[in-house]
Amino acid sequence: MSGLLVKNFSVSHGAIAAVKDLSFTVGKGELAAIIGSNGAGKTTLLRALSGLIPHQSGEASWNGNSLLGKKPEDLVRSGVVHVSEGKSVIPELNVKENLALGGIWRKDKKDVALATEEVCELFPRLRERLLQSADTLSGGERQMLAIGRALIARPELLLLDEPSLGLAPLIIEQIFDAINQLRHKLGLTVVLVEQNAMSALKIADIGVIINVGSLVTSGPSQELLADANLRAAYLGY
Amino acid sequence: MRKSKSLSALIFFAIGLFLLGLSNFVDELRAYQGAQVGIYVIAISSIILLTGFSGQISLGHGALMAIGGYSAVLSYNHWHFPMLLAFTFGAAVAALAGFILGMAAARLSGPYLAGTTLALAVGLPSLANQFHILGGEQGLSFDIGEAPKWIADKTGGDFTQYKWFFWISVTCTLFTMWFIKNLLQSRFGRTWRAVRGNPSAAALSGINIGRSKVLAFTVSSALAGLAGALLAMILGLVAPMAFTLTLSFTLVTGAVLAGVSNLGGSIIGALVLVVIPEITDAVATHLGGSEKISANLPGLITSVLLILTVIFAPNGPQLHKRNKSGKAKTQ
Amino acid sequence: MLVHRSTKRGVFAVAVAAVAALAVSALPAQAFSPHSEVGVTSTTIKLGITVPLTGAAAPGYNKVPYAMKAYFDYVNDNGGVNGRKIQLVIKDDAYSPILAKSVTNDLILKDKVFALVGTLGTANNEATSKFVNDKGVPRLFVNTGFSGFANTKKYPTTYALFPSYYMEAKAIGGYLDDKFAGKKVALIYQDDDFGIDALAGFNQVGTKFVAKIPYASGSQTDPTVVGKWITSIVTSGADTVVLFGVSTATAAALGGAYKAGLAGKVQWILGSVGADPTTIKTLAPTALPLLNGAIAASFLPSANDSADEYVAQFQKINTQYNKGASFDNNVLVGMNAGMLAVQALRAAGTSPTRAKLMAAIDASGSKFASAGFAPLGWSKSSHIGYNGYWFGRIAADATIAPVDGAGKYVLYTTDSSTGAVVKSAIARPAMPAKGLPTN
Amino acid sequence: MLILDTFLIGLSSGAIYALMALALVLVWRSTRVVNFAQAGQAILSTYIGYEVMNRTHNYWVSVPFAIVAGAAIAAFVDAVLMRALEKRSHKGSVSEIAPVIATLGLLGLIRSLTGMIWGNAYLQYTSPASGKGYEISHHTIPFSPQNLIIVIGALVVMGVFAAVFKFTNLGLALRASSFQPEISRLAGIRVDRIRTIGWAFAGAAGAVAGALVTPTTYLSPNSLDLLLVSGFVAAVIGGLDSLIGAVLGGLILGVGFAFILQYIGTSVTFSAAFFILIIVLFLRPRGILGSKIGRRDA
Repeated sequence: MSGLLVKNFSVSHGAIAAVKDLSFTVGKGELAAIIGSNGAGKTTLLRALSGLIPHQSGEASWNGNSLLGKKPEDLVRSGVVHVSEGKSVIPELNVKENLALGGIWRKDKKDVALATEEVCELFPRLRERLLQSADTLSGGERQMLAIGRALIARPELLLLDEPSLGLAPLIIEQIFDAINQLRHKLGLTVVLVEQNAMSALKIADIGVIINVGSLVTSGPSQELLADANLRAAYLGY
Repeated sequence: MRKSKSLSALIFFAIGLFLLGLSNFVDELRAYQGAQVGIYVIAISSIILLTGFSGQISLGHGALMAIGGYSAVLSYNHWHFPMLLAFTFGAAVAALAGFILGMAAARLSGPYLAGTTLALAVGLPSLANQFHILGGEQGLSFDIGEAPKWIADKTGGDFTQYKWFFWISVTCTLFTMWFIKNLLQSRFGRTWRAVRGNPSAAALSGINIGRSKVLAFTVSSALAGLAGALLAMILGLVAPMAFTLTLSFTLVTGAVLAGVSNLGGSIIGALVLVVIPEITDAVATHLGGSEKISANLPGLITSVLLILTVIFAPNGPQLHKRNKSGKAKTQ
Repeated sequence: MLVHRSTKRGVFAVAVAAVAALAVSALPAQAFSPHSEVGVTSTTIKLGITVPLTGAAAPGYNKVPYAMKAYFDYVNDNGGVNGRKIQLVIKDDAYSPILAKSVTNDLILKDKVFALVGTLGTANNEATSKFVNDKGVPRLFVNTGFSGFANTKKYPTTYALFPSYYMEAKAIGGYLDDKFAGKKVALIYQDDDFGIDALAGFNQVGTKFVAKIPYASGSQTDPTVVGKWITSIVTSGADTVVLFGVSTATAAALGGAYKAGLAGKVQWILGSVGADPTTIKTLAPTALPLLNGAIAASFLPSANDSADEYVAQFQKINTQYNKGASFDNNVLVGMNAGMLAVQALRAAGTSPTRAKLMAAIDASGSKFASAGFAPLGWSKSSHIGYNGYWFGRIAADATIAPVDGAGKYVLYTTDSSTGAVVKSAIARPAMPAKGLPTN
Repeated sequence: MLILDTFLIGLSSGAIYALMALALVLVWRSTRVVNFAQAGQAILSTYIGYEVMNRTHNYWVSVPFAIVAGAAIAAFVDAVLMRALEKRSHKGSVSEIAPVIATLGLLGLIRSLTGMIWGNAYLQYTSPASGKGYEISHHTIPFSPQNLIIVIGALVVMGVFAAVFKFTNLGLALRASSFQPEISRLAGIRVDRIRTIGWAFAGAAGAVAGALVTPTTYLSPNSLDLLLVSGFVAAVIGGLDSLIGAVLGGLILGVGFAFILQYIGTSVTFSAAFFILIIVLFLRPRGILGSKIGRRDA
């Protein structure tokens, strides 16, 4: 099948099961929001999907190819790109170098240049700061840089871990706008892990709500937003 | 508690009597090697105390042994301290040096501490060339003389100096082990274990981590100093060449082979260090190997053992066992 | 409670391990053979030697024991000593007193040698003295010139062969007065009893130095240290430098001097310890231009003087029994000590004991044949061997010949106290036929 | 004049220390391990250079061999020993010091192995460059073509490293992996491989140091031991993280040693290394150019 399939997926942290028997699917070109409180296992899920940590049992595949047992650097080459939690940039390098990292493994240097240009169009602020050290960027700019770097790899499936973390509401809105734009423009499939349920579900096609590692419910995001019980229990408003 | 303390004291006493009695049945070379083993046991214990219980590393314990050795010899030769006092003085001066070093060490993490103590191991012994009283490269001679007549007469037979070395070494070793054992059961020992297990939790519960580390370094240095004084005794001299970088490395090797968290293992470590050259020497002689092979075989074997241990049993054989029971639960 | 249990187990573990440790140690090292003298059987006599085979001092000296062994093999092939073959156990001490102590333990307690012969190094021999004395092991012809070893009270079993460094310094001082009066002389010396002995000798004859440069044994391999020697020489304005160190120090100093452009500007006078030209040549090929013309003190004939009957015979033995070794002063020293040892063993009679061996040297040692030019002084009251030096000039091809011309040996003899330095002609016993002692 | 001479003596030893420090820093950056076997690896590569010279009778031919050997040895050490260590001993009371002990073991292993193969005797590995100091207006300075080669060699290595790090993708990957291994992996960099390449660079730098310094002394299984200490002190002075700092640290230490030796005495030199280290660690715990990552316990 095409798209992302996660089935009976479990990940453990030592003796503690962080993700338990989780199943959901994300169709190609869809944006899925994974919602849950702090410690719900969202980050662990993404880290296991991108190969950073081993999983315990279950399946996970992208377009019919298993994601499991592979290293993150290999998954990047097959179009699965993970932007990890907390402004995933390298502060010791400048903006240009951070962007260059995204395409460092790619043979098609022309397309890398093109992709870099596109990222600069999308986030003009990065273009202004190309030679500045990433250390000097604001939180929002760093998030843009992290997403920009991921885009240069020309991903098909983008795994975003809490892009809104620690950002001002105005900036969050900008970032989410950009994500929404991107997936329509590039036909990206996006898995967006968020605590900020409202903003995420607003742009998402489907929502997956998890609590202490287990699935609570999943479904079209509009439906989830409309469910008063869920809103009270998990969506926090 | 009180009961177990007196029991363990009794056990130590019994072992002591046994070992001293044993010395009547071995030849001089074995007595000398036995004395060597004792010294290694003390020195390795000092590393275990530091690394296994307090989590600090030292590649410079050879230098602390040198401090103990030189202090003991100077006090004995120049100020005519009695032997026991000279050894105590050696340990005390080394403890003082260890205290100062420990203050620096408590602020440094693994590799920095390793490198700093390494520089000490290389630098300190060569200072002997700077000060005339230290006798330069050829060192100072140290002759504690023969066993007192009342001891020699009681045991009968030929009471050689090497046998006397063995007696002193065994007594000091057992005393040291007994001291460490009690220390580890005391408040200090519990503190170290707490800090080792979980530094942040220990800090939260009000333990002064810095002070605990400095104390560990001080006690460890005192033991190293005693070992240095004993080494000077059996060598009959102190000289910079006695406290080479190789000695420091050897002690760390012994401690790792022993399993750094296991005090009893220091005896195994010490035995390995004394026995390996014996075995390789015999093997090399037997095979008629060249000078090149026989001179380097012990080093090769201990290095390989060290690497294998740190990869496959980094916490020593003892801790492994304890882990097993833990594992059984999860399986 | 948990603590309680684990400590109990700890005590037990300690107990078991301690017993095991000593049980292993308790295995006898070697069976005793109490009926004959240690190290002597009906067919063999076992001797031991400690020398630096590795480390900073090894180059050159590492040839000594193998040369000695070659000579013993030659004697063994020609009937041995009273029917007994000589075995030589060679131990490396890396020129470290500590290692010397431990390998000497092994030689005496494990290998159970009859006597030590040619053990090398001042500090090394000092470190082992106490034990060697306690065990009454004869220590023949130590390879050091430390004057202290002549003290028969302190070192009753030790026999010196080389003239002491004290004597050597006096002889060099006398030679300087004789041939280099008015020159500005600097001194480089090893900062231990070896050098201090020499300083005392120079003081005794009143030699004045414009610079005295001590170095710690071992530090000579550090180019920065050598750089400092050279700057000290240059700043002192010396035109003559006396070098009292081991071969590696000589090589380092000459190499450093070459680097500093001192070739032809300074006259080098090398003490006997570090004066073997072939060793220096291999150690510091670049030093060759400086070696050419250097003056060296020696008490044995020049190793390249094939006209000398001893040298010629030793060269023959070297070719036959010491495969691959180039014949140099170290080989000469080793074989010469070997020849003296054979004479001592012969003199000790058909059932030798340690006491008989020493008594024999006291009684007849002064008449033993050896390659040395100066007479041997062994007697009941003195364990001093040779007492004089001749001076040779090193040529471009690293050979050495007397300063006055080939074969013209002039000896500067002196004593261990305040006696004057005396010039004399050489005198020594003729070599026994084929170099096989018949005493 | 004496001051200038002393400075020159220090300059060439400083260049060697700098190379060694550079090697230690490269490994530290890529693996967070102080490689106490660095001097041992350099000895092994120098022996290989020595063998090549014995066969070709050409020092210049032997140096590249030594460098390649040094890089290969280092890569092997990382790929085999350090990987195994990482897999197996990440827990327990020794996890922090396990790499220190493993590299010490490796140092001992290499020393014994070289001793077995080549013996413990001193060998000559000679360079054709003259050891005779240059003459400037009738004063021979203690700086010879041999020293010049050392300084130039060190400069070339530093230049090559700087160019690689600054201007190539490999350099970018090396820097990224050493700063943030996880983010680098997510960007598609094969961090394990890059790390091994980092070790290889370090091995090459150590090999250059060995091949350049040995002609001025002798070659024996532990003739570079002291370089380990000097290299470490230099690296810490520079701030264990900084390549430029390593170079500066090496030069400061080399010149410092020369002055201490000239004006104080031979035997205090290495004690001085210890005191310099202590002072630096207390006054500037991050070294003169270290990054923000501290060296103290949390």
